[in-house]
Amino acid sequence: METNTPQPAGTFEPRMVAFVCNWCTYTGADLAGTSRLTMEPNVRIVRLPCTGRIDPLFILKALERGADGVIVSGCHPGDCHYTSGNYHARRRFAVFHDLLQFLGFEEDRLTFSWVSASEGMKWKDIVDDAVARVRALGPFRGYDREAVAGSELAGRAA
Amino acid sequence: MKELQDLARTLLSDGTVQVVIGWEDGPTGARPVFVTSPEGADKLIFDTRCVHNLATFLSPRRSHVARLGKAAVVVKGCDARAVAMLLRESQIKREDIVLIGVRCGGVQKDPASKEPLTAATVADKCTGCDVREPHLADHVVGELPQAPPNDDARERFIEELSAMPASERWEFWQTAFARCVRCNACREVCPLCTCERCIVDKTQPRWIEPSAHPAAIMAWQITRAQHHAGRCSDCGECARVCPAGIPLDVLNREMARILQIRFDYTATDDPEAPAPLGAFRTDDGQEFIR
Amino acid sequence: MNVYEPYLMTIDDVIDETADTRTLRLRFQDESVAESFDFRAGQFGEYSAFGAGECTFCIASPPTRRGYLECTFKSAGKVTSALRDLNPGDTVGFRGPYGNHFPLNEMEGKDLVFIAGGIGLAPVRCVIWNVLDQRDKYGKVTIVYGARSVGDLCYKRELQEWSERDDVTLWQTVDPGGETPEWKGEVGFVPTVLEKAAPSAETACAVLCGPPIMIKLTLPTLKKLGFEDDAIYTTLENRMKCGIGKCGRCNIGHVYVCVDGPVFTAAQLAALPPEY
Amino acid sequence: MSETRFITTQALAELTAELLAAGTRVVAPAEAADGAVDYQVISNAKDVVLDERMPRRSLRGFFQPPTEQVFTWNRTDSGFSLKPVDLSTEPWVVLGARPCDAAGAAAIDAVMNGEPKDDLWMRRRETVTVIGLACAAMGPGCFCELVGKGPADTTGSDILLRPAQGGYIVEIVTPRGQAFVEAHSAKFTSTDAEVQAPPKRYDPAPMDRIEAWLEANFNDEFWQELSLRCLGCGTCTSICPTCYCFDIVDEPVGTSAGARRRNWDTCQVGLFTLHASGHNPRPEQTNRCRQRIMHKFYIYPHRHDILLCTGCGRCVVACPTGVNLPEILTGIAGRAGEDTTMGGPA
Repeated sequence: METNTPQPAGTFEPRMVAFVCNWCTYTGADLAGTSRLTMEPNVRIVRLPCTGRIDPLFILKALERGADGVIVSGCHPGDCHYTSGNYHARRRFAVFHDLLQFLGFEEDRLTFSWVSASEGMKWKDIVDDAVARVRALGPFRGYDREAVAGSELAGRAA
Repeated sequence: MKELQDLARTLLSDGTVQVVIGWEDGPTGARPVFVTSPEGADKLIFDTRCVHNLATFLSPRRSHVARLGKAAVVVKGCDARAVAMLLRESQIKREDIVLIGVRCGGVQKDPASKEPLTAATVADKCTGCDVREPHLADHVVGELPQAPPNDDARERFIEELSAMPASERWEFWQTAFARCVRCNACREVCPLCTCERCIVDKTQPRWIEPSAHPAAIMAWQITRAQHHAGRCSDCGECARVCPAGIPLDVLNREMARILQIRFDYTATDDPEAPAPLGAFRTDDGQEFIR
Repeated sequence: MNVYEPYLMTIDDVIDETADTRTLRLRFQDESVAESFDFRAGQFGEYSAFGAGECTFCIASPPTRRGYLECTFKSAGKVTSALRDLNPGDTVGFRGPYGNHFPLNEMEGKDLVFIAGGIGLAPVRCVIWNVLDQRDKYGKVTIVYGARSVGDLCYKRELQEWSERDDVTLWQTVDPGGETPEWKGEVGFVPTVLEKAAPSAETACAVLCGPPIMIKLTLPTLKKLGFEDDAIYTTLENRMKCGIGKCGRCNIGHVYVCVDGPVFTAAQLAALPPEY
Repeated sequence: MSETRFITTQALAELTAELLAAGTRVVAPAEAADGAVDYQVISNAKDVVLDERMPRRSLRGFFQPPTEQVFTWNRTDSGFSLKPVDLSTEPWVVLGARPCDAAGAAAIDAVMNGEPKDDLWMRRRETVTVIGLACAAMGPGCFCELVGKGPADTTGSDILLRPAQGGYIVEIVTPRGQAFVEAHSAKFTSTDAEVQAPPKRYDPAPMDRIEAWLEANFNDEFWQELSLRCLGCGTCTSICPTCYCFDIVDEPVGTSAGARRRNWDTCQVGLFTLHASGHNPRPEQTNRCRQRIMHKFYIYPHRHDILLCTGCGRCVVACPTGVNLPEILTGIAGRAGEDTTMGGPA
């Protein structure tokens, strides 16, 4: 993901990243494509072997690098290709989700979902909905690095 | 106090241990002390100023302490939770340490405080204490004092924060984090930050940038809290050390609450207890997943 | 221009010395800097791989050859890996020259013994070429160079060139087990080969650079050959960030490697606390 | 220059307001969101806190921010470009600097102003007018007298305010201070008010003997004893008015742009000296504790003839395990064979 390129006012298009598991959601997204479903083009997919591989750091990094929203998706509980990866991931995401909530992070920027290989339609709905919600929120400015980097202790200590 | 000193003297003179890690009366209040000879045992104290979690000296990162030989450590009931976690994560072996438990009726916020223990001066971590009688210890000394005065200011603060609109909470934490200078003191004092190389020090790839700008500060603080989920013993040393006064213990406390609500887990001094994030139930809540 | 702002340089050439060691030949992008830039043998610089950071290496090319700089490095950390990923034509940064230098003026007229191990040849090579480019100013030149194996020898073409010169005595060695069937040089550790080479210590200076263990074991041999501690020069490295005595990390006792070094005599080293 | 004037509390507030109105950047102690006092950029003269509360952190961050940009770079199809940070700095004012903080910044000048000059540091030093505030009381950790300073020390201040009835006696210390007073002469009156003797706690420690002992005793067992309780958190260094060590890092944005930044660093963590090869010249906390003491009381005085400690006492208060510099200095003085009658806290 490249640097935050300025966009003309009033034409905000969210940049979104989706971290998806290889076995279910990626295949589901593929199905959505081959079924020629039309959906929002804002999402870039990063394919991982399993939701169990998705460290919350990935999500933080995506936001740091300029994403306005993130989707995390994998196999439905019980369907994990590695038996229990998504169960472990679910606990981790639950804690992460609640922590972000406590920090006041805008919840609509982060979407967790289970999408199976046959749920191309569900994937389209998840994407369209997630993009719509982030579009409504506007760009993610919480991490505006350049606004602060190089400035002095001054001004932010207040 | 005499009971503690006598025990330390015995352990040192019969060669059970080479060092007793306890508290002494320092120039600015109570502080950790390392007693290596029976004569030195007279220095040992325990009173309400002994807020420090001495389990942190057992961390394998502190090789200069390990060099002294086998250690006996004086622990309050709450400190034993950190020892239990070190045992649970195979950072130390039970037979390599002697635990001297002290019965505790609460400690001050400030180890230099000469005030009597009241709801205003008592450390946040003492509220609702259920380990005045330490478990896990090889020896337990002292009389069981009264329960500490309760001050639920921190709990109330967490409730207030939770009741705020998200944007105000975000504002609160952004303001607090804006003071962070990324000194990593919170990590260095933590008894459970045992990683040989911390994620923030890793450069290939660089997951968390080292600068003090919002992205990096948030990434660090979230990661720190996340890595301590189900591990933190709520000793509060991170918040006590923070040169910027960031209420890190509030974050840790909230994590504990999340673990309690979601997985019915509370910090424990049982070294055999399963780690909540190393386990799962097929019916774990997933209302946040679509 | 602030003191932490590097000159921009273009990579002109990339030479693989060994499997993990590489030399970059760099050219200043600003012509006027290229013309005015001057340094002394033994000085170092801070090399930038933009996006990864800065790294400290000696300048491995001699000041007698102008118009370019060379650095030789082993891929070990983030910056060296990033430098290794660059190609001819890419831009790197350079700050320098920093630090002190070998006292080549004082060495004039003397016999010179160069002893190096592994990548430790890089700073020594700078002095060697400086001396060879002004060959008539110096006495006998003896070079003892060792590496773990034949594959770990750096500057192989130059070793060949030195071995063919009449005015240089070159001893090459590899650690036992590191030789190949074609290997014609010595097999054994540097101190042993040095003893065998037995250069005269009379009106001679030694320049020594290599891994700490080699330095530790070679110093007694040099003494045995009659070299005084103040006739033995070596160059130290410590983690550095600024290179100009500000950032506070490279000191050994009150000595800052970046400004008081990197070149020290064995006598100076012996007076330092053991923290390097 | 020992000229004195008087400024009333009211006039000082007006002066501050005027400076702000003129767009001058003013840094002064003020309450942070959590109620503690920090040096901060002031937007309202009313926020200035000139009471006995010691600012939580030293002034260092205003001369060397925890993170500051050195340059940004950009790689495009047309080539590589590097944009250095703008070094121009408008004149600014620090109001109410503790003498230890003013002296701390001045101590660091010795290294930063040496060739080659560190312009990132010096540009802020060269443009600042420091209005010091003498301490009316000793804080819990204060030991400025022990290191040869004092609650009314003028080092590093251009003007020193000394609390008096109804306002402050103004001691003009430097030509810059003189110019400042002249530029705002209506606010200052002449005075013959008596200066109150500052509070006293310690006699000076024999710093020369301490320096000599440190030079000679690198391997003393003292260092092991000292370092045991140290957790290596480095809090002492991040609140210190004289610690200046820094790191330089690159932070890319994508693959074609990025920034180089200079960040605070601390000698108390292993990474500070760790080589890429894995070798670490200071592998244990013992080495790092020794480095801190050596740097402040031997290395820096040896190189620059200035102590790298002004006795602000923040480290004494902030250390989570009670590492205590006055105790260490007294201990070293004792070892140095000095018959010490330095006394303890009053």
